[in-house]
Amino acid sequence: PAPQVQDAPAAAAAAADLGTATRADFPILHQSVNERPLMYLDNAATSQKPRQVLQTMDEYYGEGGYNSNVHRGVHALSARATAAYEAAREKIAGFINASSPQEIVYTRNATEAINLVANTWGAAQLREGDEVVLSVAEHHSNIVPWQLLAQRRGLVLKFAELTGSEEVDLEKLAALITPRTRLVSLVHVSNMLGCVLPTQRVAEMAHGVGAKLLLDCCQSVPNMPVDVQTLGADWIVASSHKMCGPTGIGFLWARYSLLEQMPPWMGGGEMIQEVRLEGSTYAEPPSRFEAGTPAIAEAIGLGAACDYLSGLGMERVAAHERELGAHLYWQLRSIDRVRIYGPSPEARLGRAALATFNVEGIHPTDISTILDSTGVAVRSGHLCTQPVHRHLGISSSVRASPYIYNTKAEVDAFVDALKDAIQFFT
Amino acid sequence: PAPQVQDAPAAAAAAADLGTATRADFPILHQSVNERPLMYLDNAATSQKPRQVLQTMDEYYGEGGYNSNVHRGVHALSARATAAYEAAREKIAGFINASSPQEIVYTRNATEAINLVANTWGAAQLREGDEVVLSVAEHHSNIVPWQLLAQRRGLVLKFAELTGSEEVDLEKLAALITPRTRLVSLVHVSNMLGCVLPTQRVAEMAHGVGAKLLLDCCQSVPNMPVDVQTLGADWIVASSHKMCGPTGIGFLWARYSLLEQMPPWMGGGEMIQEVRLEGSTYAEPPSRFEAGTPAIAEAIGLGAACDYLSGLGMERVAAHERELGAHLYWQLRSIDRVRIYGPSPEARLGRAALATFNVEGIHPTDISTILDSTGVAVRSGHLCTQPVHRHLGISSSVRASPYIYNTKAEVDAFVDALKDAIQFFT
Amino acid sequence: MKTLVQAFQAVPDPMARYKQLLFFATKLQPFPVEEHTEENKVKGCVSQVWVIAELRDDKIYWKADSDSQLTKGLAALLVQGLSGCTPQEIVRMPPDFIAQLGLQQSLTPSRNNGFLNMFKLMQKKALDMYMQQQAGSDSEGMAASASSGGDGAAGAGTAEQQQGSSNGNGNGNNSEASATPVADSIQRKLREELQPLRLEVVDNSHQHAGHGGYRGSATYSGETHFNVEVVSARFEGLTSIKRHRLVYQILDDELRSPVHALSLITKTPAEAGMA
Amino acid sequence: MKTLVQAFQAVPDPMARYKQLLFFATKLQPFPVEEHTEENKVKGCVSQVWVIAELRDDKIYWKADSDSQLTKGLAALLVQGLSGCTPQEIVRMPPDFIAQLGLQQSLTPSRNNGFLNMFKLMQKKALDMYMQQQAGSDSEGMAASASSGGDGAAGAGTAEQQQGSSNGNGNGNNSEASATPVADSIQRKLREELQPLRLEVVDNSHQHAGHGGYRGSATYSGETHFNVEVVSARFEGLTSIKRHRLVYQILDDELRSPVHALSLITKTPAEAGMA
Repeated sequence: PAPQVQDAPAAAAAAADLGTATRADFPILHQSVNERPLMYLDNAATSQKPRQVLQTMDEYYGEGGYNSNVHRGVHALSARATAAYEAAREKIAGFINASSPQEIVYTRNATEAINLVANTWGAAQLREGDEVVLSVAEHHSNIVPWQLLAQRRGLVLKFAELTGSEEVDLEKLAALITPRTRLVSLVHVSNMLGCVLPTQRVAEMAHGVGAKLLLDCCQSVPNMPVDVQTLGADWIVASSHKMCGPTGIGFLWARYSLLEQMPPWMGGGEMIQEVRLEGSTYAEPPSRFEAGTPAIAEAIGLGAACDYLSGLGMERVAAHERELGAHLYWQLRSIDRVRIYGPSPEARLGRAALATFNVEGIHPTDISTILDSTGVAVRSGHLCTQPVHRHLGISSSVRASPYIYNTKAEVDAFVDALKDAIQFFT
Repeated sequence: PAPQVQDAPAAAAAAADLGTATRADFPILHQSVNERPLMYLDNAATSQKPRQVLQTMDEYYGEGGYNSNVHRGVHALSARATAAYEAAREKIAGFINASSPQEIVYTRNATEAINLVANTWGAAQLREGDEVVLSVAEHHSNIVPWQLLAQRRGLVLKFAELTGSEEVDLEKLAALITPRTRLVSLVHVSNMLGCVLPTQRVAEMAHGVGAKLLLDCCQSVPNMPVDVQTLGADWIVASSHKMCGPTGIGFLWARYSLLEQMPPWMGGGEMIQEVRLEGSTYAEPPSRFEAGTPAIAEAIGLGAACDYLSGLGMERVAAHERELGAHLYWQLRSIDRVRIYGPSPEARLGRAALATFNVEGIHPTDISTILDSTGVAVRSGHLCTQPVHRHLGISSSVRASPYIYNTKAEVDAFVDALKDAIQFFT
Repeated sequence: MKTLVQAFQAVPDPMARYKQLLFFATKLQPFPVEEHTEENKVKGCVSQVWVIAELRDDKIYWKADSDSQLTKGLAALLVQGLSGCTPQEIVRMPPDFIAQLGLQQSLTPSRNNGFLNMFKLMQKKALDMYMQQQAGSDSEGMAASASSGGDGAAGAGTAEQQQGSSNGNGNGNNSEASATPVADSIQRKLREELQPLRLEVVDNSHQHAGHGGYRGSATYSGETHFNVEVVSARFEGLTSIKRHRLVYQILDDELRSPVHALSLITKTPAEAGMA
Repeated sequence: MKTLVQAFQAVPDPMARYKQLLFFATKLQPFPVEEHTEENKVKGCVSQVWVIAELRDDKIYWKADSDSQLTKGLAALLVQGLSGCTPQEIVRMPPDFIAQLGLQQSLTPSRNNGFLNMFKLMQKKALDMYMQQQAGSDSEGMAASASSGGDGAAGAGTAEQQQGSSNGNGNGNNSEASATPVADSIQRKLREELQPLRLEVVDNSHQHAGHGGYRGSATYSGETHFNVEVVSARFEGLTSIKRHRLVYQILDDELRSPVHALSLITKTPAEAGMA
């Protein structure tokens, strides 16, 4: 059954209801793991997919479907596939309030989107001695592409550190930004600390010296309203699989005028205007960046995921997560020997609905292994953020991250399971 | 119902049966287009997907499923997803007889795989004045990446032309290969001409001067047995969507020792060993080339497609296509004013089951438009091979390309529809 | 145009419509080979299409050609429908009639897009002619305005805005002729839908380098970038995103094609100190 | 080892098995902190694990440590099971017992892999010790063989192949001790399965630069590249691909881990002129 579409409901009521309301849409959640009901709390790594998204992809491939290569096709299936593929672009554009669908470039995932910026704008614009400012809290995908480019181009990478409350330190950030800074690239919502970046303020800092701002929105686009008209970023990137969409697709957004300045990266079909043996001319964005047969079913699936989330209402999703996240945080805080990383939910911009923590004296993977044997799926390890782990003096951690289909009751059950696990090792 | 697995059946019997036998596996084929039964003959662009592949992906995402991020996960779903993702790699390796699953690198499509080679091995190894030998028959995806690299590195690109029978001219090719040649990159089976490359002979030429050989196997891997142990290539690339698998995935194969020599390309999660602010170390292949959350469901789906095709038997598939392709060719040849490009089926290595042609005095898109209105899906345009079109003095063409589920009766019906279309404009 | 649309709609069977197109194609006047130029070529078509315009008595007469018979038929439809119109009429004509032709069911998007692109090229050519008319009739000398692209473009937006309504041609439409059809349309629609207390529409397309010059160049795109400030009671109780969505919804047509960027400031009267 | 496996298998409930692991962990001997080195560290584990070996009376005694209690328990299992074995026994031990432990159901692949990696590091250390034994007992002086990597590696494969069976230790296994366990195993299996008329297995691992030296270096990988030529009647009527598949199937274990590359020539007796 399709979820009820409500308009800006009272935050508390929405939060109480959303988990229960959406649960029926996610067939995968209704199973047992190790003879206990699955409790999926690894959503910051990947989300589950609602029936509606799976149906949309089945309708593409299956009975009465229209699987076919897109663009240039002159037959009916190709026409339908092209229309659906481009309609999905429009849905994504609408979801983040882009000015035009042509500002959405499909990529495999957010990682590829960052690499795309590094290898097009970055490779074309950045020169020896130019500075790129990041933070120690970045995901590896927002560090390694710049390290690779820095090696090629002789760039200087600078890393903003954390405040005492374990958010990105804006004062330190401001001090790192100089007239040589060409790019500031930061995580909007940290997948490890849960801290939220005041994007407009950072945009002012970056733009003040003529630098551009890229935001890694992997943990914000799925969880809160993100409006690129007010965000302040020049580029944002996000991944489908974390926002109810299929694997194998993600996107880059930039203002069209900026996309136009970016040279091509990968060569092949779709991205060309004319190919001659002596040289080729390239298509306008976004095609310029989409070489080869694209991830068609996946793009269409991501469009359906945007529809699904819009149907719920992103304000409602955010309210639900705010409530669930705060509950998770305070419950964990009440356990002896548990240390949660990142700011409290009372921080000015709040924190994401995820809690990364350690239990004194117990290895994170031991915790997650025991939790798994009771049906609870959480992540443990370095969470693809080794630098911030090192910065905090740890090598790994445990992370629980609820999403739209999780309930307060599940958070309580998780906390109980964690207490049992701690007991197990004591 | 699963197809019967037969071991090396008589070629003719197999060809007669395969289309009928497999048809039931492809739900999408059983529909009407423009009130006529769909006749899908655009398989060189993309193939349809059997029930078995769709089910495999449903089992991943849906009820009782195991959608989860791969590697490093310590919970049950992640364990299942990782096992299936790596098992699929093993299936692909088996399908092309690679020495090890670790020789398979997942990419979005064949285009990305070629760009990967250009941006890793190419960028690291090729120097100003080094020569790359291609042919005029290459797909744009095997031209533009080398043009882009040539611009960056000052390479010399050379293009082998065609023989009178419109195959890649091996003598001209041999003449282009010099001690300065570092790479020969050619299409194994042309998506426009249908000609088949004698790969071992070309490998000898390339290796004789110490050059490497990359083969674009997009039109061979789905259609005939391809064995990398005897093929002679150093790299091959292929796309899932043309071989009964989902969109959004493809692969690169190379001997492990060669993959080990290739530096990373995209940076991010999965591809690292250790990330420090000062610099990072990278994982071994294939992980080194798989940055970010991969196309998990798609990889698993491609594995299922390999199972499906292996179940049919690639010898049987090839025999079916040989028969269907020859029938298509000779039927078309019998029509007045029709000019087919590429060699005849009697060429030494035969030709692929596709026919690219023009009808004198009628624009290709007019043909395909009228065919479409009778339910026939064929491609028209430049087929992402503008150079060979220009070489042949045309700007576009029509292509019909049958696959495992097409029958001889369909080819006959297509030829009749084409005759009607020609009539329509006369 | 309307009668043409109706005639075409009357044909029920797609095959018969294609026959009709072939018939239209035969009725086209011969096209001079020397006009097979890049400038006259429609972009983004699956086949090659060329269009040229001729001005007689302030009215445009069209010629078209294509290497595809069906495309030629489509071009003939436009040639027949749009010959004898004034430049203003053509510039102001909404592309709705394309949908009404019912071609979408029988034409694939690539061909359908091609059709739209033909119409757009014709509108562009009409606009160029209108500009030349304007320049001719304008005593303050915009005579050099036929220059192709480059520096002359900056500031053109505002200059033309000012002279916009100076020369109505009595062309039967209820809106007056204008050199800034997009800006006008944005103004009109927002005024109708939002009853704004304040409305400011600024065309800053000229700030956007790399988009080609204002006239004549191949990458011509005209009015593409706007700053809009609206104060309206309709915004009360709406979040910023919802206000923006509302505006985008109203301006759906304008944003679909020519406008690249719309920078929005949306306030309630209270927020603007006007309540 | 077998009794340990059986004891572990007897525990039915995964939670109880985890308890068992914690218990094993407590029984480990203290691990010297200064041995927390890169060389002793197991790669690819979700947690940190270290292993060291000590040779007493030609038998190896192990110590292990981990920052994860469960992993430490797994390490303890190996330490207990493999202490007191000769280096040869450990090198030749197939990793099947890991599957028999029944951990797969309760351990995720990452942990399971870690377990396998622990065992592999222990095999590598055992091999190193065996090499040192060989060098010591060998009068022709391979004494300098402790050198780490580099040029000394080339040709080592053949050298050791020749001296392979010179020093059997009566270790109870039915095959003789060897410095080239992989090549031997390939030989043995192909001989058993294919009854070849000709069989040639050449280790050319040393040709593959970039794989590190033969001993002691961190990227040690030992026998990794082979050329195999087989003439067998079993190939009759099989295509080349099928012959290769057959060989790959037979050598499944060898190809799964240490062997990177296997270059195959497969002929029937007729084709080899031997029929």
